[in-house]
Amino acid sequence: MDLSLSTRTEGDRTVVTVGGEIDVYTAPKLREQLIDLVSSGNYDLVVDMENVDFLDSTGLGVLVGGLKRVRAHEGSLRLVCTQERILKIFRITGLTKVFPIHASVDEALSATD
Amino acid sequence: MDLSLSTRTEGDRTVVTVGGEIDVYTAPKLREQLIDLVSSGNYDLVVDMENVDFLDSTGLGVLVGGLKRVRAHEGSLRLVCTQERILKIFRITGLTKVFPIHASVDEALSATD
Amino acid sequence: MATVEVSFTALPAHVRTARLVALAVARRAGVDDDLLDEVRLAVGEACSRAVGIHQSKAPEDPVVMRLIDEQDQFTVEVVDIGPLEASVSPGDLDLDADALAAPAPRDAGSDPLPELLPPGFGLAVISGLVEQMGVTSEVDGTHVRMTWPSHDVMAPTAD
Amino acid sequence: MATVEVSFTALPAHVRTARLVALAVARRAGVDDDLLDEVRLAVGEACSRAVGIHQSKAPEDPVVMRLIDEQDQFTVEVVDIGPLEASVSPGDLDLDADALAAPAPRDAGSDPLPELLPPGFGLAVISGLVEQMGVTSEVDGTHVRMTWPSHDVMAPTAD
Ligand SMILES: Nc1ncnc2c1ncn2[C@@H]1O[C@H](COP(=O)(O)OP(=O)(O)O)[C@@H](O)[C@H]1O
Ligand SMILES: Nc1ncnc2c1ncn2[C@@H]1O[C@H](COP(=O)(O)OP(=O)(O)O)[C@@H](O)[C@H]1O
Repeated sequence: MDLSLSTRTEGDRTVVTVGGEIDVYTAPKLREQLIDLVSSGNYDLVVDMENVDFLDSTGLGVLVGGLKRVRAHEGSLRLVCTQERILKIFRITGLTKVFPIHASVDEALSATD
Repeated sequence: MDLSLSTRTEGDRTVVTVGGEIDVYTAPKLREQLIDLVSSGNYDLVVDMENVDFLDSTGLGVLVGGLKRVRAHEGSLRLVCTQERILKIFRITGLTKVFPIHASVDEALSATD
Repeated sequence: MATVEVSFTALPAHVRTARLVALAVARRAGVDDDLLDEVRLAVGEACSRAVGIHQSKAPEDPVVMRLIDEQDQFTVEVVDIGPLEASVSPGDLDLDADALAAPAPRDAGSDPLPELLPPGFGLAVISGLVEQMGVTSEVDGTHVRMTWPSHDVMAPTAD
Repeated sequence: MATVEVSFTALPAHVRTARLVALAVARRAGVDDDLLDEVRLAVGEACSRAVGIHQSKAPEDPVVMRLIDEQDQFTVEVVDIGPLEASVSPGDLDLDADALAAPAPRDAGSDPLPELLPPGFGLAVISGLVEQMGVTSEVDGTHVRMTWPSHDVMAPTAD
């Protein structure tokens, strides 16, 4: 299965809905999407990963890159994920300390921490 | 996908419904099934292949073996198949001349030629 | 030129693995969806044949399948250690329908019947299916090569 | 002992092929369904790492993955031609969360940012996931070996 990407604006935040597999093959597409968003002025991103069924370290690297880019503009990058097998990867790698992870898009949209 | 097999009696004929893939890996199971039927006195077989999604020459060999075994008892082996990709294999190999191929189980059950 | 080579112990189960890989790589190499069924069947025939030959002659030697993705074509090559069937050149298989439909002996028992289909039958299926196919006998064994047109979609993705 | 060996040109697309094959063979070798996600991820990490190394050092050399199905265990071995990352022994990865979250330069442009994750990160993921794993440096390169328990279901089917 391939990667699917769609974006929408919610107030002053931008929700990126990702589906499928984020791996060494598809990660470049996600990176491009994040870079495009930042360069067109979207600095507060919510990445909805509820439909992601595979995520590897290449994908994690792209998310870290996105975070650094929005931070360059005092922005934020929040993740939405409740899938245990995806959360596990963030936990193993300690990246739970780097990304705010929310249980729903609504929660991520209203979060201010 | 694996092979699925089920049998039922219809009058004096026995319908074998086959699903999945008939290949070098699963063909032995189909062969056993046909041998069991013949050795328990079922000599008029209708093999319903409408749910078969893969058939290779190992599978063809098993069907030919079944035919020879029922013929040893003046029986018959009829096939039910309308799927073009399966029919093609019978056509390529000339086995359309060996097996009566029907468009439905009903047709196969009432055939007498 | 992107290539995948799979070598596997001669077991029926691995024919499924080979089919799965060939199908996935063919799809990604840009072989038309319409042709994928043909790829699946032809690769299955070539590998089943090779597994059968190895099981009887050299069960320890792996069967080799090569998937070669070139600009506008996709080739699968299956190599087995056996000699090419002497008598049957693929394509000119002439089945004897009466012999095939002839009754088995009543005391055939439950062993597989011998010689149901003539040697070379699998190759004949392939040559009936695949426009561009060839079989050659080389020092390392018999090579079955099958080629399908493709449009290149698997350009390396810069990372 | 049934074995499948896959060797592939170092391209991201083939990492998917390798994952697909490993998953299919693991399933058929009798690895528990619960563990299959782990197999998929670990194999993906090992192969992505190998592809990355080959792309920068030896793009023409194939990456090799071996799937070894033994009585009660299933092993995947991925071999790349590179030396083992010197400093990071898998498992003792100590990510600097602040550094990771540090802003990129505003003029970073659209090229990938350098060194987002430390070398050895992929191996650390594997060692965090897979109970039985080992990395060794051998003459032909680095071998990443991962083993899972299995119950033997792939007995050769008599034909
Ligand atoms: N084209 C492919 N080639 C190799 N592996 C694939 C391919 N597509 C999916 N996979 C892998 O195979 C497994 C099954 O994936 P799935 O998305 O159901 O396959 P497909 O899209 O080909 O129907 C996943 O682990 C995935 O990583
Ligand atoms: N476990 C497997 N290993 C190798 N190939 C397989 C396997 N299962 C199916 N295939 C092949 O892969 C293709 C997709 O089959 P499918 O039945 O959808 O797979 P699965 O049963 O693994 O979900 C078919 O061509 C089939 O021959």
